[in-house]
Amino acid sequence: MAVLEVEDIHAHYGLFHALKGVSLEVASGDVLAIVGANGAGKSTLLRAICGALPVTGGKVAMNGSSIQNQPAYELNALGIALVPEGRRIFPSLSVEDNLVLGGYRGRKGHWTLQRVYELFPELVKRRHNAGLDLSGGEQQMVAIGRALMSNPELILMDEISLGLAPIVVEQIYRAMGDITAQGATVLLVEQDLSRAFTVAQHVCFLLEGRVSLRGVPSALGDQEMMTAYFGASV
Amino acid sequence: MKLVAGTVSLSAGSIHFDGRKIDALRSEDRCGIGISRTSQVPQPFVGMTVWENVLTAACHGGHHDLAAAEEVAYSCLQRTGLLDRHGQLADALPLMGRKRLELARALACAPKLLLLDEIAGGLSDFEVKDLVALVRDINESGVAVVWIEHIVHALLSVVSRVVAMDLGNLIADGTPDEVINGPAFKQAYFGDKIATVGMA
Amino acid sequence: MTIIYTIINGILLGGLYTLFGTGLALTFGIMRTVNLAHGDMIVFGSFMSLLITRFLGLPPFISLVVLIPAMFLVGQVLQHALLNRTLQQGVMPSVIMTFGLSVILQNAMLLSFSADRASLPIGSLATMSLPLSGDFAIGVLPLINLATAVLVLYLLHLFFRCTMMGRAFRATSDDPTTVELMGVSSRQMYALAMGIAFAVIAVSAVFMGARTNFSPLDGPARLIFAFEVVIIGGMGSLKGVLAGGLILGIAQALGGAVNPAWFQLAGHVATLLVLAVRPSGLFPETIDRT
Amino acid sequence: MTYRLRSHWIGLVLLAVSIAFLVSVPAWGSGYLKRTIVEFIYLLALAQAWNLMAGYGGMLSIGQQGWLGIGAYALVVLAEDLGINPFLAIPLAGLVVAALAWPSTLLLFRLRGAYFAVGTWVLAEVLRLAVTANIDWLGGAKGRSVRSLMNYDRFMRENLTYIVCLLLAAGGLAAIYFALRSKTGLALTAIRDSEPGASGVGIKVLRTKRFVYVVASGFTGALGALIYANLLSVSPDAAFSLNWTAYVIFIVVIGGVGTLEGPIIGTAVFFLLRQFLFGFQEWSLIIFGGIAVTVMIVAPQGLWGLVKQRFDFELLPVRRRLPARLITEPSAVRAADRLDPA
Repeated sequence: MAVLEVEDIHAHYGLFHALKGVSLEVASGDVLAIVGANGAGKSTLLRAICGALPVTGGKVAMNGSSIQNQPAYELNALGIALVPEGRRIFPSLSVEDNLVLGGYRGRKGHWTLQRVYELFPELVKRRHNAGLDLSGGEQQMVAIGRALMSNPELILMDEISLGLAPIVVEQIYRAMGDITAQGATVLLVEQDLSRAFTVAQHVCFLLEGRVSLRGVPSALGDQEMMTAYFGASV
Repeated sequence: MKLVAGTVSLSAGSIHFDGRKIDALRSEDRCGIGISRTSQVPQPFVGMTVWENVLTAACHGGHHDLAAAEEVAYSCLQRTGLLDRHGQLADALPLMGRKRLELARALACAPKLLLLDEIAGGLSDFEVKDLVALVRDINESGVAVVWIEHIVHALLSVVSRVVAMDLGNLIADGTPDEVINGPAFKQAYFGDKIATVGMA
Repeated sequence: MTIIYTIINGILLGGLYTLFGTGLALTFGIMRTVNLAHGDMIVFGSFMSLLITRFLGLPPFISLVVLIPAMFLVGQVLQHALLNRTLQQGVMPSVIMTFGLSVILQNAMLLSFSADRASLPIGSLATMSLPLSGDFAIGVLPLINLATAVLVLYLLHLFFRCTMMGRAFRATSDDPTTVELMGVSSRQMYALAMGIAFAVIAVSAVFMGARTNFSPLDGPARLIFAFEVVIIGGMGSLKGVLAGGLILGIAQALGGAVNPAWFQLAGHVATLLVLAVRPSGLFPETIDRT
Repeated sequence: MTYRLRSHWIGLVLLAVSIAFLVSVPAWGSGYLKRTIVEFIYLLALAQAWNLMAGYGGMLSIGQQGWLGIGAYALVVLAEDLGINPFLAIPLAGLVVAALAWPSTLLLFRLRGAYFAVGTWVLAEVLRLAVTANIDWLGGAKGRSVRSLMNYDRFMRENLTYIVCLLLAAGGLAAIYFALRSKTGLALTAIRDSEPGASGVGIKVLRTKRFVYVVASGFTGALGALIYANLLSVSPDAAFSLNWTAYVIFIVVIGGVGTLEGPIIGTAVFFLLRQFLFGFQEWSLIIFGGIAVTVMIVAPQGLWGLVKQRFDFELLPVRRRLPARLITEPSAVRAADRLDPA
């Protein structure tokens, strides 16, 4: 059954029509990768789903009930968490405070501070450091851990490998297995196609605010993907 | 890019323009010596008309008195195809109009070097084609152009030299053909986001 | 010796200014706005305490039991009903709105209480003192005031460090958009912050009313003192507030000792000096996002 | 287009009629009428000065009463102690204030937004205290009177004050109008709309803002001198009163921030309300404060902003338009432009 249904949604940044009728469905426990060039609307899509950006048309439903244009802080309580682009760690909070704050709404579930530290053992010795002093990889771990602390049913991850050393990316993607094993559904925005394909059951290409291609990664052809990614053939 | 225009200051190294060291100049002064920039998110003066926007740039960036600035502003509007909209408030322009306005304003500053930051982002194919023709025209009139863009097909038709960047490092430099077919580019493009492309 | 006594008096005066500055630092630290009616709210608090004392027969310090929750509510309502509505439009609306409130409040108090000076009846506490040496004694009330100021700052510090809501406040101050992704409504945080600031105003109002007399026209001067405390201490920094309050108190006491007419001027000069030498104050804490 | 042409004509006709009326007043008007007009005009001029600084330059000062007071005291010093003709001393007082305002920006411009606002207030307090507390020569808290003006007979004095007021306000308003139509005006409007954008097209943002602050403060100072020449005596509490700035802010906010027409409407509304509430100063301030708060929530662009939004109507055009001499070959351009789908 579909955890998330998105039906023909539109969104604007000021005058810029960023999403022009995107529809998709994600089944429970699935990992869906959303790929596309910069400016294609991937981050916008995630922000529209989690309530950080108002939807100007269409419908978003979680577990069958419609949720569009509810504020982000209410959707967090319903079980949607976003790992935002650029990580957005709170610089004046310590690592531990950042993580604890993720559980502000007190949703119960598998994830506790203890389990997040088990998932990312690197963070333990950094727990009292300010968010400002972390490396990019550590920040990304905090951002993911912070989202997990709300025990989300649906977790949206925006560009989690961006700007990180390959070895750190490797480590973060390994954690993905543990995350889905706990039953969370994942929507993943990723520029790195090959990386996305290793974890995703489904993939969805966005081009200039519309879905240009979708399917199971292994079934898609190279040329088809190039066109879906760049638009007119290169 | 923002380093060159002076909105972000650099932490090491130096920037030279026309043989002059310009690291310490402020944004407004860099404009004065011939570097203009269009920003990724257009920043029109929303309470002014299109005409006033460009006129302001011609006065201050181009160092003209009002009468001369009017001539300059007129030709910039004409070149960017905004003449019909001269009396409209900039706030009322659609995205393509705003991008054109950014371009017109930058041109009115009489630049020797024009920096275009993702100017094609968010435009339709048709609009991009229009814009490409415009940029080519500007380049042919003797203005050096540095164009950062993710919409690669928009670029390839205009540029003479491509510099691809991956997270602050230069990964390829050459003619469009060389770069696009090189292994570094393909790998980087599917591994990452930023490609800077320029022409000289 | 006189100079030491003067400095001690300045420090004790600084206790009151620290309380004035705390509310302002709180709102600036979290919302980046300045409530221009801050001073008038302090005077308003003093008058409310006077009314409670008069009609319920409670001693002024007991009136805080009613006054603190009442002011907390007023602050919340103010933020919710007025200031939250103009968050996206830059500083102008909040400056003009709170300026308008300041004028309204000042004149409403003039109408209700006349321009005569009033003071809170605190009985013998006003004159109690601890003799320090022959001819010099420390007032008990100023001492309690200073201790209260330190206590308030310490409690706020604990609240911000150790509670879930405190974390949410700090995170809202860092990044009001991202904090919503954690299930925190930043508008609600703003309203709460204003409520807490007003609760502190209630405390400072009673101390002000007990230590000096007050009139409806005193608001602007109180705002300016509070503002100077925040400028000296570092904008929005709680740590800096104590330092700012003490420095302002000492500067005024020293200026007043030289020439009674220089009392306030010396404080202003100290502030302008800090501004000239260290524009971000002595303990800059918040990251300037502009 | 027709709207605009017509509205310009309406503006010009209104302007001509008002000038004719105002110039003729000394010949027939009563002292009361002259005093009322003087008051109307100086409030309007104060409002325009604040509007130029806050509405266009984005500098929200709530300490202009400081410069107003300094202007008034400068008049006393110039006219009484240095023996300069008091009517000549009025514009000179403005220059004195401008000369003092310039160095103050070195400190004030370190503060932004709301903190700038309170900073200007502190500065005004410092100026007030400096004048009252320390210098007996200025009369301390009691202030001083402008004796040299009492040498004129009453009728003569009223007329001279009236004429100086008219000249000063007309000169100041014309200067603001032409400044807004000049290169500087374009720069200022651009800064109002987007500071980064303005610096991107080569506008010297800091220099322009400083210039505007100094000019607006100097003008406020000259008006302060005028106001107290009219009242014949200066006292620090009145001259440095926050109410001056409060009135000015309410006028501008009610009429519309950042327009030339707004303050005119604002002053008219303010005057009417004040006549209506005459003798109830506290109530009138409460009502003005309430109106300002309401305007900020309901219609932040003010009364004139509402009119302009609906009718695209300007009485005093500061907009620059494409000059007719340049519209030569429209057909070719239009054809090219039709390709633009936007």
